[in-house]
Amino acid sequence: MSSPGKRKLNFALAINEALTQMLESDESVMLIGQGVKSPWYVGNTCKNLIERFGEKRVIDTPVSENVTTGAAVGVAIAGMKAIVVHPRVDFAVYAFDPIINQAANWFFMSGGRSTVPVVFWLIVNRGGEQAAQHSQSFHAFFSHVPGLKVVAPATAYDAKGLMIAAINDKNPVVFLDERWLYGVEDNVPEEIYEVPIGKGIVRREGTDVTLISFSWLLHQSLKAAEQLAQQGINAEVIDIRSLKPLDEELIISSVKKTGRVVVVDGTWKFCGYSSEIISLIMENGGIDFLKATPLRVNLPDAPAPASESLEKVYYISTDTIVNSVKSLFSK
Amino acid sequence: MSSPGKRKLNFALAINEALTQMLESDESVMLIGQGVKSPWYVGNTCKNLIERFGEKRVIDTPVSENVTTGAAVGVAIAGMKAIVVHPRVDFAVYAFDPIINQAANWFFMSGGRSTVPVVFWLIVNRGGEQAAQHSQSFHAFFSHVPGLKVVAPATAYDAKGLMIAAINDKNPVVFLDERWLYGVEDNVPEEIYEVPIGKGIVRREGTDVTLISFSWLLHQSLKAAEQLAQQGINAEVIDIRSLKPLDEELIISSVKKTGRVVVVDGTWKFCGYSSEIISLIMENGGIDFLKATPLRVNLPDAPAPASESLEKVYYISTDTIVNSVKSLFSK
Amino acid sequence: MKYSSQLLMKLYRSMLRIRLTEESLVEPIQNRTINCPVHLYSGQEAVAAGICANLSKKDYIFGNHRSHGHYLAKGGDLKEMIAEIYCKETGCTKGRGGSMHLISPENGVMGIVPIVAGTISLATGAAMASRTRNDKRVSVSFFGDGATGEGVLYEALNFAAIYKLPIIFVCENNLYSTHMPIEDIRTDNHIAEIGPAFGLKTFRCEGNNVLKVYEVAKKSVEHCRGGKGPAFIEFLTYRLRGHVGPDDNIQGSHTDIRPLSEISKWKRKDPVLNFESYLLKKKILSEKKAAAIKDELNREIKDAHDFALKSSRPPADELLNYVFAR
Amino acid sequence: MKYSSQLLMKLYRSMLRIRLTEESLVEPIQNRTINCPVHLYSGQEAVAAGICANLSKKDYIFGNHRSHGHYLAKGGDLKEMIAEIYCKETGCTKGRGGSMHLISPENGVMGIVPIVAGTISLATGAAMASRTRNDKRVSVSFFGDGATGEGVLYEALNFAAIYKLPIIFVCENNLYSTHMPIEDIRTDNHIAEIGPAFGLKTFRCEGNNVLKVYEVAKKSVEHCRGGKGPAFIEFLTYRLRGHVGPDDNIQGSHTDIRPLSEISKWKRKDPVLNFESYLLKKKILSEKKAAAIKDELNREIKDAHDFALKSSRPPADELLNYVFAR
Ligand SMILES: Cc1ncc(C[n+]2csc(CCOP(=O)(O)OP(=O)(O)O)c2C)c(N)n1
Ligand SMILES: Cc1ncc(C[n+]2csc(CCOP(=O)(O)OP(=O)(O)O)c2C)c(N)n1
Ligand SMILES: [Mg+2]
Ligand SMILES: [Mg+2]
Repeated sequence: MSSPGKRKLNFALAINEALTQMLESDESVMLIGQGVKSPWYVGNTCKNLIERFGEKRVIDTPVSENVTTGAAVGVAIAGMKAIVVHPRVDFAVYAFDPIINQAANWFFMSGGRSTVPVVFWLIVNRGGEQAAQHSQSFHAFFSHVPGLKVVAPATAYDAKGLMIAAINDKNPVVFLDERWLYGVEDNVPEEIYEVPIGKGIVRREGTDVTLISFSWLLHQSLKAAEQLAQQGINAEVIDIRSLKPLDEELIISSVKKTGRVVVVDGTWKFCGYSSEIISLIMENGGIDFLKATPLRVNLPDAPAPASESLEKVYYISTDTIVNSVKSLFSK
Repeated sequence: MSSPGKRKLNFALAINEALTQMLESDESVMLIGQGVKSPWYVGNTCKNLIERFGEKRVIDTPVSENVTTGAAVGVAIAGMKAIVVHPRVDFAVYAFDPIINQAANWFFMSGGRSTVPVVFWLIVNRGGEQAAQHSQSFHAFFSHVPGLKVVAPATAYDAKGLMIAAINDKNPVVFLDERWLYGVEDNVPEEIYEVPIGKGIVRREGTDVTLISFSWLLHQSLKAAEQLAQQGINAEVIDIRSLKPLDEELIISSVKKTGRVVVVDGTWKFCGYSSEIISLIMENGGIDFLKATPLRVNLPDAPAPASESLEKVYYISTDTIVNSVKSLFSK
Repeated sequence: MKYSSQLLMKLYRSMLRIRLTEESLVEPIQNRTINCPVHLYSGQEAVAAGICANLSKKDYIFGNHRSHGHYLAKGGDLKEMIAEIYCKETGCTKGRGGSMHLISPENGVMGIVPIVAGTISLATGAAMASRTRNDKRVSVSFFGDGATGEGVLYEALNFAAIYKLPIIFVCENNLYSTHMPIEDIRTDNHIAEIGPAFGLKTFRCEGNNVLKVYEVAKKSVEHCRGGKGPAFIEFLTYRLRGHVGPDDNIQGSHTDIRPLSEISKWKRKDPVLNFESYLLKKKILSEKKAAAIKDELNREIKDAHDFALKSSRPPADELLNYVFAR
Repeated sequence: MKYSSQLLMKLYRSMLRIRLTEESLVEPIQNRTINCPVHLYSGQEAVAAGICANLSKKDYIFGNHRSHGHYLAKGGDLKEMIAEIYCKETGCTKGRGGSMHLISPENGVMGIVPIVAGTISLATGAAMASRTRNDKRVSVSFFGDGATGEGVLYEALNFAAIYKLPIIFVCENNLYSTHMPIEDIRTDNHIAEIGPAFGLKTFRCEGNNVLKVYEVAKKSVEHCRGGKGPAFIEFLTYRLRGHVGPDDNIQGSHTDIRPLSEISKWKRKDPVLNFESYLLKKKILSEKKAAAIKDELNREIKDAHDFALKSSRPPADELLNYVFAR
């Protein structure tokens, strides 16, 4: 056994551990979704759960995203804690009624009399020539809708801690991860712990520019920061990780310090998540403390293509981030 | 008969005229949706259509938003032009698969070989104590998704012209209107005409601040501008009307001129439509030409309440707009 | 089946209370004291009363836009409902919801909201929680014929059947979905046929006869409670009022939908009046007793209106109170 | 029914061409020359061939993630399909879609995309357009047993029935939906029961016997073309390969799903081999002729691979070409 705090675990197994420990320690927890008993469908995030906790608490489902999701909401309304997983967020589009119309509004519509402790765990795919209907991400929309919390971990530590926090939260939480993250490995404590929803984190301190990112692109942003350091630009890198509620203070104070900001957001640009960050900075006096135009790095305004030659230019590379930052210093 | 250009018509009847003339002049046009034959369900926008064009071209439907919308998309794929109406945009949440996964991606996914000339006509309700599930607006989300065009007229003239442009467009167009607009009356030419998608319009010229708005709140913004004028503030008011593609130039050049901007957006703030406008201005050199913090006026980050006492503070009033603008001049 | 007069009187009272409540709303709607959209349950009382008489407080129900009857029959507080219809802070959803949003978790009224078919999956989930906890609760999902247009219903039927969930799907077929007569939205009027196609215990039943409703409900509840899986019931009934508000949607009027002859025919099948006659004939009820009960109920209802009228609307500064639970 | 040998040979060729094409993909998938997800149709050829033999070029079909067979049987260009599977610019969706996104509007292949059940409503709409134009086209919606979990299917069945749309809903029940055997996703394996519940002309048919498929397809097409409304057909079949790629999903392997005995049983029902034997026995086909046809098809297929391999991928600067049509 590794000593506490020193054990390495990958992202997928960190989720698996969060689920295992929560199912183990709290008998009101249930997991529902397509593929939870499949040998390949949700990576190894659900390994051994059905064997261990039985078919009444861990439920693989037909291809019925709408009722599956609504049932998870109903499980929560009935006093249990539900996690519902969709192996691709695109499939959850069928289930936007229970997510948007029902769960998000529920506590408010009931005058505060009924809570919905449900986790909508939606997995984002990118690449693999899977094309437009298997590569979308709706972070901005989920964040837009009042009543939903939204988290997007980038590390194995946060994957476990945010999943546990999401399960324990009384509100519906959208947990967005990406398959590209499943191999990311870092220190993950063996015990149950929460990463607080609503708190971002500075992943790298710097003085010249703030890179704001989340999920897979955090790692690209960190790499970009290393490259930039070699070119004399000392970048601070923030991992938002809680998309809503957002840790506004962390962002504002960093950008106040550096005076420059690039938001690195792996989703579409127009009305996207990064535009909220820019607007927030401006509303908080950006006009006084910004030394350069605040920039957004996003996907192009297009559906995801299949062919690798197009995927290569569609997805965001470290180079794009580096060049974007450098453009702030060139004039 | 009134002389051309001088005839007054209200917003609802302007839509009715657009539909009538397009059904009349182009036999490939079809209208599908809940309530098109109801005496009350979609206001009088669909008056006499079924009587005039028959049950094969104007189709009232069961409460089946998903297949109704998908069928409209299929009608378009099969070479006709479809309009599908949902009397409340909230109901269309059941139909996000055909709108988001299918129609928006279709032309791209088909390598440009198949077009989807469909209009998603989604009516926004506000007020009337109808509460959270009957008062949502998803302008930002529709605008976020690549492949969709989005329009939101504020005048009867634009309602007719944009509906016609939307019907003639080869791409899926989301046409968002609001019941509060249905009584708005202005000059509407009797002939068929298009308001180009992608073009905004200056509704009031001014020098001190730019108010950017669309749909119902355009009228509140214009009222606010009048009040501001009496207090010595000369506001320019822009009607975006085409939310996507957005007339970026119009916005940038106005804000460059006035140096101040308030975006008046009747939807939720966080990751909302207004944040795109702010970000766009910043990316286009706002840091150099803005004289004051750019502001957003939005709905509070909450579901819509029922009780009138809460509706009154939930929806945006002229006063809120006026105060917001004045705050830019007070320091 | 033999019924105790206690049960018969309970059913009568339950139906009558709903009817008198619904009709008490007509005037305040017409004079605009009530402004939120109200969908009256008058004419369908036998369904709510007959089903809920078979449920315990712990059992769950979920409803839709037309659910005053379900709420009341299941034990929801009358005052809180009326206050909610007036959109007052003392309402059961604190004025946040209005008539289409009722709740009373203590009494198993778990959720009533207006997206058509929106609560069907939630009810299915509640039944799934019961199965996991093995708590012997039964869930009931109330919905209309209109909701059979929504695909989620079929997903739910299949889902419930696979996992043998203790849920009863209650379809109140009142022949209309807003302005659409059932013939326009289905090829036939035999909704119940969908039950067996998914493997559910299925019934089709007169919905205006409370005893028939009661019997079929009893069988269904026993089936569910016994772990034998879900049930589907189609009740044939009629709303005596039109779709929304007191307007009758009579052909020729502004809301030109229903033939007068059809309305008249169904008035003769009025579930409350007919059951009253039956009880009078059977001497289980006397005219005097009936009048006394009505008086009592009317007083209770008037009190509820008074309570609602005296209550204040939610304070403006509490707008953001219930966005997130803490 | 009497069949001309011309028709029999057409069916044989059509099936064989699909099979040989599918199996030609195994190697390039395994050696990673092909990287997009590929769902092989091997084993289900009789359905595509038997249905499409009853359709004209003008008729419409819509498919799903497993639609190579539908595309080919309906007349889609082989080269363009193979190039698409390699994600090349010369592919039928110009490398934007890959294997799960095929189209050939000139041949009535109107849309094949991978959201389960996603094209069912589109096919319904295409049939609605035909009804409005009175153009006598028939639309076919191909989908799997897995798609019966999606509510939109039932909305579409009802919709098509109400308006009497000329559409055939073809459910290829191959007993699995990804890793889920049909018993886990329905209470029984009688999908066809849903047809009559919505008023559709309904058939349940062996899916591995191309002549039976042909007959039932013929009846259905005549029904639709005659304006009598939609039809629903459940075909019982089996995919000889596993869910995605050439992997067989045999129990005990990494993708531990299907019993070997079941796979063996269905191999004995191979629609292509069995029909070949039948033709040989009937002397409609000789061994020599069969070998010649296979040679010819294999050459065509090899050419298609060569074409695809020689083709280039879409140029990076054309990424934004097809966001909006002009
Ligand atoms: C998803 C959705 N679509 C449309 C509506 C508008 N609407 C409200 S009630 C109703 C008809 C309901 O008919 P039915 O289910 O038969 O119930 P009834 O009113 O007859 O009790 C409709 C279409 C809605 N509330 N939700
Ligand atoms: C909405 C949606 N949910 C889930 C998936 C993932 N998925 C792809 S194919 C498939 C199963 C399809 O099974 P079936 O319809 O029987 O077709 P088969 O693969 O057997 O041909 C699933 C669940 C998807 N593509 N779309
Ligand atoms: Mg009804
Ligand atoms: Mg299958």
